[in-house]
Amino acid sequence: MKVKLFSVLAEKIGPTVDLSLPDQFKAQDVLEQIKELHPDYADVLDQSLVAVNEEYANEDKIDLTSVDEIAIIPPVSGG
Amino acid sequence: MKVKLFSVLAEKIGPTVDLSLPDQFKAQDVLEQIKELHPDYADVLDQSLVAVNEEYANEDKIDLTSVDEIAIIPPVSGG
Amino acid sequence: MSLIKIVDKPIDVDSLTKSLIHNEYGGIDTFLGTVRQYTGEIETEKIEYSTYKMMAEKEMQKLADSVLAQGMDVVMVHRVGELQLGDVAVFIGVAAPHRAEAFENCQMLIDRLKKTVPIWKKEYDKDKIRWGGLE
Amino acid sequence: MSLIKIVDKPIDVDSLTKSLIHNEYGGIDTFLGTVRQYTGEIETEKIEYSTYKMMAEKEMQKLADSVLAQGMDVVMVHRVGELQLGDVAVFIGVAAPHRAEAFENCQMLIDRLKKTVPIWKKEYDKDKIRWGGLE
Repeated sequence: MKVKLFSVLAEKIGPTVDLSLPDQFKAQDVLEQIKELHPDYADVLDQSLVAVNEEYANEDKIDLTSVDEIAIIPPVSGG
Repeated sequence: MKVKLFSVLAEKIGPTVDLSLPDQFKAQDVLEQIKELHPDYADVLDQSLVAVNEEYANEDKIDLTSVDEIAIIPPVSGG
Repeated sequence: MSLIKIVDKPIDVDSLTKSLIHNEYGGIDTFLGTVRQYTGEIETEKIEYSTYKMMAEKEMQKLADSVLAQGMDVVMVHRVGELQLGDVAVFIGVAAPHRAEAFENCQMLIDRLKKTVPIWKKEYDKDKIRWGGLE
Repeated sequence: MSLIKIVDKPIDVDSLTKSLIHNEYGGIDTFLGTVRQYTGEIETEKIEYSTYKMMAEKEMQKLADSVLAQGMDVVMVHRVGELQLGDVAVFIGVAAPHRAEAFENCQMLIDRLKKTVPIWKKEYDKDKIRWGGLE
């Protein structure tokens, strides 16, 4: 599964990161996997949220079959 | 002393009303004099304020010699 | 640059807004008051605004000064004469380093303008003429 | 007419403001966020805004919907790409029958946009590059 990255993460790591996710997972698992691959950005990842299908994910379990798109949302700063 | 009128008072009575004011007077005296001359507009005058030299008058006595201009200010409704 | 004025021509909203853009300010709040067609059941056809111009500009300047003194920029322009539906009657703009101050002061300025500045409206409604502000 | 959009060209403040003038609304509040030169001691030279466009527009639409549902009109436009000092980064406008609602909702929309809409700034300051929002 290709996970989209933005902002400082996209600039440092690239526009996506490739993860293998189990059939069921939590948003936090996605962040943990990326942290393992890119420990230098643990600090930013700890401040980030996960979006599934263009909606902020909550604490619930997510079925991989329901997922079209996953993105990591670092702290936003528009305006 | 010509006292300036505005809004509904100007339209009904005219742009000014001529009063003879004593050497010292209060803002309320100005309104009372006009009410006597134009009792039909007592209602509007009761809702009006007095401006002396383009400033809202307070409760203090006013020296006629210090007065360049007097105006009656009906309830404002700009905006 | 601060502009405080009563005008009898259409208000140029665009140039007034642009005059509030400065490198040192990050937030600009503007308020436009326009001639509204319906107030509940009452249908308005046009509004005639009149003013005691010299005093009105003085009162507007006093209001603006309280905001300018805090380092913000302020524009306050009120139009008088005959206005049609949708016409802009008043423009208030505040530019500030931070947005909360811009919102707070812009709202304060329009609220006070409506209470203290000698401007009056004669509202031509479908059913009759109404003078604003009278009880 | 309600417009909710991320753009990569300059924001046309004038036409967006005019789009909020309707006969049924008497009060329009607009907020402009511009690129500010100084934030305390820090001097900014330019800002690059990036976004997760599809999601950002969805999130902006959700915010707008809560206001539209109350019978007001809403415009929310955010620009992305490279912006210079004084450039307008965001335009929020709310038209309402009465001004208090316009102010309240316009401020709510910009406050929430800054918290939930996936837009990011990379700030080129004289001393170094700063990524907005990071602790």
